[in-house]
Amino acid sequence: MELEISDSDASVDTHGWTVLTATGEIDVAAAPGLREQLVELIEAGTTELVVDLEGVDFIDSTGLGVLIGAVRRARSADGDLRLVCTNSRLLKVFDVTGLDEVFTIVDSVDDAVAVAVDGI
Amino acid sequence: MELEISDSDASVDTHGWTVLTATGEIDVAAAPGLREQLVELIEAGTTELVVDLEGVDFIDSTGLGVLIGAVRRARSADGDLRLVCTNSRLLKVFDVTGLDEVFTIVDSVDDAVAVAVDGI
Amino acid sequence: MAEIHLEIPPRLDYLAVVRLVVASAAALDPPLPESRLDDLRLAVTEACSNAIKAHRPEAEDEPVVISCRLADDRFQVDIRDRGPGFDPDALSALPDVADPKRLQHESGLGISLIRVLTDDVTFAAAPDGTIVSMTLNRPSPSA
Amino acid sequence: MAEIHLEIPPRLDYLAVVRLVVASAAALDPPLPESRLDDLRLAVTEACSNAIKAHRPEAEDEPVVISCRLADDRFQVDIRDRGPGFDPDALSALPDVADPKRLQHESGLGISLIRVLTDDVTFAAAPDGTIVSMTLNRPSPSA
Ligand SMILES: Nc1ncnc2c1ncn2[C@@H]1O[C@H](COP(=O)(O)OP(=O)(O)O)[C@@H](O)[C@H]1O
Ligand SMILES: Nc1ncnc2c1ncn2[C@@H]1O[C@H](COP(=O)(O)OP(=O)(O)O)[C@@H](O)[C@H]1O
Repeated sequence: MELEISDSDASVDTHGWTVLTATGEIDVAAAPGLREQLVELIEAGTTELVVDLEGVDFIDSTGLGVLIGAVRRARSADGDLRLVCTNSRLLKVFDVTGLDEVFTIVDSVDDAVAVAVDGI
Repeated sequence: MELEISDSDASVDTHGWTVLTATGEIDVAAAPGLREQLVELIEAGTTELVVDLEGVDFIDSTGLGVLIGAVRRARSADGDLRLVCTNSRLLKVFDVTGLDEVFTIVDSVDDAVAVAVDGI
Repeated sequence: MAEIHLEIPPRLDYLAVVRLVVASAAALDPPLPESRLDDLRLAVTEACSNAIKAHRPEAEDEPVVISCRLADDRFQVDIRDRGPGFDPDALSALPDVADPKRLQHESGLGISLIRVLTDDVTFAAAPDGTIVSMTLNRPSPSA
Repeated sequence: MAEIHLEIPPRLDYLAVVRLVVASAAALDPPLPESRLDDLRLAVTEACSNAIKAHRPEAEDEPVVISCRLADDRFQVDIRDRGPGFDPDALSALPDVADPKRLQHESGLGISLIRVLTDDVTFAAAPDGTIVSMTLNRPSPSA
């Protein structure tokens, strides 16, 4: 798994949201790296987060657990963590675990940052 | 491995040469299919043949053997079989087996058909 | 009936190898459909990561064993560890997804995923560990 | 030292699985460089296709066994068949590439490829078959 954090000078206007783009496989071996990055961002006050999963082709329960923990942390700091995902492989996993009702899952980064935290 | 034969109406002018485009892995499991296709073409009188290997990422000794047999058949029918290959992975295999001196290996289909059989 | 056996050290960095082996075995003729290969990859990852975590530290020189059995009508994979064993029916359920407490739980999804993604699963206690057997049915050739 | 064992039915359609397993094992930390992974994929394919072809038909229920040993300084893979055995030093050489007769030979490249592509290879007669052991050195960490 590779991770990249959007930079504030980026050409795409993310309305102040920080976009973390993950690519590859988020499995139990890769999950600690993702957890560490997310915890670090949220502890530093970055609580409006988008995780772009468009380049991810596999996620396991440990990866899901990392996202659950990060949503909890972001929300309890009055922020949110939203997922960008259109890959049917991953959507199926969110669906069968019921996590599609826990996460805010949208089709694009634009959609993710369009609505203010209170507005959802 | 997938095989595709150029069709005479194709947009690229192949000066009467027939181009067989292989993709995937030419290993001992796939080689019989390639052999059959090449033997069939040559027996039907198609003896000016280009095998485009640009989409091939693996070839084993059985695949090499099929190409050797087809070159022999094409040449003894006064034709030739030329290979298009720029992939360093495959070029290394031609090199270590010395087969780069047996085959005519060129960079593009254009190069393969540029020189008449006698001209080489 | 063809069989493939894979033995790996009980280490999580081998999971990607296991996924590759099992999915490419299941893609052999007659192949499982692509979406079932995805189910298989995830179910095997979950079972195998549980197996690796359960494996006794003293048994670290003994492998986790993955056995695939390819039959015409189904694909079966067994994962065997040297762990303490467990009772899969005694696991406590996670809070409902509508319950805010759901967010307190970052683990505990593996076994339920395995149950949903496979057509059959059994958990057998072996004398020195657990064997998790998962079956995915192959589509019948007439379909 | 970590080991991975793979057992496959003696059938050529399993070669792609073998390549995947061996290359992904060798790509684990510390990984072989990409070009050596290519060498390994081809050498293993050659040895394994020889093993499958040599395997006695009566032994078709017994597997071809591929064992990888991952050490810090080298990657070793053994391929074991249940065949009649052979003398690798008694194989006749192919005609020179400049000799038109070279084109008469569509086979016989496997063993010489294995010798060129690996850093070491041994062919050992087992009581009921052959074990081909191939070693590729890993780059030293200081390099
Ligand atoms: N192979 C196994 N051997 C021993 N215990 C296991 C095994 N598989 C699962 N378990 C137990 O069942 C629990 C639930 O597993 P699972 O649903 O996969 O969730 P998680 O692994 O995230 O806890 C594990 O925490 C573990 O205690
Ligand atoms: N594992 C093996 N068991 C028995 N015989 C073998 C084995 N490997 C190779 N051989 C013999 O050595 C010969 C040369 O092998 P090789 O160089 O790979 O070329 P090819 O397989 O194309 O004939 C084979 O034809 C076979 O007779």
